[in-house]
Amino acid sequence: MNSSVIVFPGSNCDRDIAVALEKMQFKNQMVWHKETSLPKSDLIVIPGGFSYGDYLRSGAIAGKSLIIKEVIKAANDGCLVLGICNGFQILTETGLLKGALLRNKNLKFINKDTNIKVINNNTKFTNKYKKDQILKINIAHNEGNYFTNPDHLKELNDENLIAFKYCDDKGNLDEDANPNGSLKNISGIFNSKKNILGMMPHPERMIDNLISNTDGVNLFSSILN
Amino acid sequence: MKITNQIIQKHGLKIDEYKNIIKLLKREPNLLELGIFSAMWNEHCSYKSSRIHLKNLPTKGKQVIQGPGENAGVIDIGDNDAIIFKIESHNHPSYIEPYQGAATGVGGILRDVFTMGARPIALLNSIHFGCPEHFKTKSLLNGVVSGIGGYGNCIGIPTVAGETKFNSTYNENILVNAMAVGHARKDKIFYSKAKGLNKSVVYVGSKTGRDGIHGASMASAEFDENSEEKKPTVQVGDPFTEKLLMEACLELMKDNSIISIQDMGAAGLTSSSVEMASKGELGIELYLDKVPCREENMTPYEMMLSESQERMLIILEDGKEKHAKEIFKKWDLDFVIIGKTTDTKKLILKYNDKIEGEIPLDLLASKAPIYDRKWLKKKLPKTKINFKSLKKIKIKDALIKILSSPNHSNKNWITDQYDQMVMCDTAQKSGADAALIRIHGKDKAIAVSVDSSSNYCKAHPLSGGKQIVCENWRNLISVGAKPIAITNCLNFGNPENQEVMGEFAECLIGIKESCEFLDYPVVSGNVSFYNGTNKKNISPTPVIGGIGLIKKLEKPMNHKLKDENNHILLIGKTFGHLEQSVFLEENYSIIDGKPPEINLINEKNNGESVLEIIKNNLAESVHDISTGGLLIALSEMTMGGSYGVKIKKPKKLTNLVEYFFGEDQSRYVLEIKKSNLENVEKILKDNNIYYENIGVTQKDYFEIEKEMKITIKELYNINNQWYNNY
Amino acid sequence: MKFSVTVTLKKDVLDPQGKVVQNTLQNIGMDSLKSIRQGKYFEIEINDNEETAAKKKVDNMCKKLLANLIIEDYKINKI
Amino acid sequence: MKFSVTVTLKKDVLDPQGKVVQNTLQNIGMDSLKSIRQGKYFEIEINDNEETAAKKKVDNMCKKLLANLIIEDYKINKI
Ligand SMILES: Nc1ncnc2c1ncn2[C@@H]1O[C@H](COP(=O)(O)OP(=O)(O)O)[C@@H](O)[C@H]1O
Ligand SMILES: [Mg+2]
Repeated sequence: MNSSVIVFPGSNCDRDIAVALEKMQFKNQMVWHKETSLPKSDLIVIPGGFSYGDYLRSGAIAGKSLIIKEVIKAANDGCLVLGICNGFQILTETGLLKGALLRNKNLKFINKDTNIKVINNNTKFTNKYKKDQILKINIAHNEGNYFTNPDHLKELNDENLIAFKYCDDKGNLDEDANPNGSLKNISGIFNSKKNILGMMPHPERMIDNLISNTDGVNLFSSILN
Repeated sequence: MKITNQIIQKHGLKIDEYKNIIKLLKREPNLLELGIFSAMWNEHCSYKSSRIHLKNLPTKGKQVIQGPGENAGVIDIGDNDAIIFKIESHNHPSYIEPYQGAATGVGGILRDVFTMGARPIALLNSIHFGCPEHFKTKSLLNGVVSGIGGYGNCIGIPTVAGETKFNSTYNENILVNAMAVGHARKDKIFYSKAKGLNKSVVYVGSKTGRDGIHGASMASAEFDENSEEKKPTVQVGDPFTEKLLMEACLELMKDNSIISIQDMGAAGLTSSSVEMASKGELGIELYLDKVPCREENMTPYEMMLSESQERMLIILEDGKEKHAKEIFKKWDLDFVIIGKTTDTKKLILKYNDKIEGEIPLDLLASKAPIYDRKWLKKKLPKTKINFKSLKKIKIKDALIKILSSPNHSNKNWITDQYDQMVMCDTAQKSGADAALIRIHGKDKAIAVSVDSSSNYCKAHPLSGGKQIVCENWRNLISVGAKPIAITNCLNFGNPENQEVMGEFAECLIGIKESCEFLDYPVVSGNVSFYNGTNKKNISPTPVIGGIGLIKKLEKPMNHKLKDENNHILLIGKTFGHLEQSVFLEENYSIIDGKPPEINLINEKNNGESVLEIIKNNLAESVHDISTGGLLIALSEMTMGGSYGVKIKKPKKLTNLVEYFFGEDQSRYVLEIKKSNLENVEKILKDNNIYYENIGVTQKDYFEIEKEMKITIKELYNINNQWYNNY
Repeated sequence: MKFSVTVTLKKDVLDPQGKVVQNTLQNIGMDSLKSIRQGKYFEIEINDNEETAAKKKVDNMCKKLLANLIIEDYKINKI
Repeated sequence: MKFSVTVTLKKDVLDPQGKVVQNTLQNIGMDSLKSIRQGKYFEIEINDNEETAAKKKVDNMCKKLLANLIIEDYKINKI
């Protein structure tokens, strides 16, 4: 499978995701934000980091870059798009995903391993996971507090568009298990066609037991499936 | 314009020094030249008070590629891999504006490392605050921690270790030391020494503003009556631009375009241009009208002294200008040729073709003043603490008191604010004795740790200096790494005070002794004097940052207990040294007596034996014993996991407190499986190591037989309260 | 021509920062504080002498970049 | 009584954010933009009917918390 990783000035998880994709046997290419066309790809990844320093609002400025027009086109044509962390923020700023990511409720950057629960495992991105499976995945962000309006929240629920929710190690979805204040503990969502996934946790950090664990592997193998 | 005594003083120069400038220059300097002298002759750039002491440090070794004198130290870790690292202070700026001060501290040390061709792979910090009750402490702590995180997280380099301490000695002068560690190819290291005539001198990075021109800029405002008031401004960091600058430099470093490169740190354009040219025994000519400026009407004086961040100076090979410019353009950074190398051995500054300043370079470098300041020796304190007069305290109560104290509380509140995992090579995060960073794409790893102990150093600087190197060494050993070399940040008071100068001189003797004995050379460092006021100087605080190597990382070693029914071995002799201990400080507010002694022979033997045990895969967990003594070390091994310990009461020592809280040095605690015990004991006996088998691991409880029992969960909670309630 | 723009979070969007500021102010003794809302402020200078046209441009900037209309409202004033 | 407070960076202080925003606006075709400065905005309601007293309280809040006087300036307006 061919993948492309979009690199913005200030992206800093671009190498990490590239390593993960290559380890999972994707044929990956890095795409600089000033490019005006995308290489042929089955998967486009918008990586984590601080594109444009997170200035103004995280993701806002990257959302105006040249290459984003191409990403939008490809997404509308059904290409798989994965936005991780800052990538998720960028996807909401472009409108490819609805809602917004506000500052963490404790107003601090948070880096830690958190538990998330697989809510919908019947998608291109999650089919290798079991439903309700609990994964331990690292988060690292300042603005991961997902917010959306009641209509969209209803749509998310009705159409099963929630990918992951923060939970505790037993799978409880309560406020204590919510690191950043996200609405309904949401940590990742799909668009209505389920070809776009935005998530705050970093699956690319969880592919190697020496460093962490391998809970992120199945996200990539689902895509390959 | 007349240079008055007042102007001289505002530039931080002594009248004698000014007279010396006139003698060397054979004329009076103009204001621009005076500013340049003041920048190059100040303590920070010239090391005038410290140099004669620093030169005694051991700086060579089998694995040392570059010792002190460059932007950072370089060591060889085999297979064409080099590690480049350095620590630096940003104490004063952080006290004035904690967020920006700490952030720009991180930015500055990162540039020192990537200037030499390394991709930074880890950040560490050593931060010292006044006592928690002091009205400034809370906001300083908040600002510093978010500043460190703000910069490191944004640029995408993991912050993996550090130390955080509270002590009233820092009430008016906090310490913020940042350390950066980078990885480079051994055959691709870049130095600052200029070579060749007529080479382009290129300015890259951010534009120059009036940041950090400090007192000097106020002085300048007075000379020019028409100029509007120029307030001294704090430097503001821009990690986003630094990230671009780093990527652009690393990209340009891939081929052979660069002759030499130097970041603009303290004294900005002045020190970078002077250092490059004087190291190369060349001259340098700068066209200041070409310098990219952020503000209107900036004067040559301001351009030369500005400390705007995220800037570099590069000397390029002939014909590489276009290629280099394209790279910087890609990253949206300024790239301007602002000068050339010459054979004049002078710094010549032109503005619109007019010479504004002209100084022979040796006057700024080799002829800068060096002082052999008077210093006082400190006797080993003789005070005997009368233990009998102290109120009795239960072991358990003392343990709880220490674990819940600000200095010994869990630091998750801090470390959760740092991205520790970005780059995906952090095999061991904060919370262990040392962090482990895998070399990208390989199976080796380095261990990193920073340490200090100001109470020991205050009580007896020589012992304290010795101790702190050993403690750092021990922390690397504890994670199974072979210690290779250190960097050091020497935070002291006013060097014109003989007592302070004595603390400095003796700490360095101590550091030297340990480094020599342990074959643990110093490859880079930084001196920060004038911490505190002349009447109240801070306690001497040398901070040691060490790097160790693990050739093949199979399973990260740490201090968390792994299973039940394993043996607990205490390595090293326990005498029960309580003077200067955390036990006395936290329970009785006594900070008195002499620090524990170091026996370097034992230190080395114990450490090497522990390393042998780890290398042979015979230990489940390892922890060194540092402040707080045995009981604190044991409790740290249990907290956050599921296994506790059951410790036998010692027979020999009558005083339990001394046994459990004494801070005797060179000791470790090891968790050993029953099946490995014999092999471990053989290693220890063969190496003549003193050890005791003090108990076993068990589920859930932390227990000293017939003395105390507490659940490890409770211990954990006790240890995790302070920051969250602060 | 100069304009000021203020961008504030919509009423129904949780504003933890505003709450923290409010609590802190009350903690340090500012008890007469009734409420505080926080937002961003921009001062924008436009090369255009015609007010309606200029204002329209500023409005466009807000819509396109300065405000995220899902969570924020904005106000423009000539200054 | 209601006040608005704007807090902006001092003139000589580096404003990395402003630079990026300005470039972006120009890149997306807002070429009549001459300059943009950015800051923080607060809307503060005070339980006090006497303007000078109330304003003094707001001023106090700015000094104590809302503005960092080392790098920022602030302005208070009654609204
Ligand atoms: N400011 C900080 N930044 C990162 N890590 C920190 C900081 N302060 C403390 N730590 C981490 O907390 C742990 C405990 O610190 P410390 O008690 O100084 O350890 P040790 O006694 O082994 O040197 C270490 O792993 C250290 O790296
Ligand atoms: Mg330790």
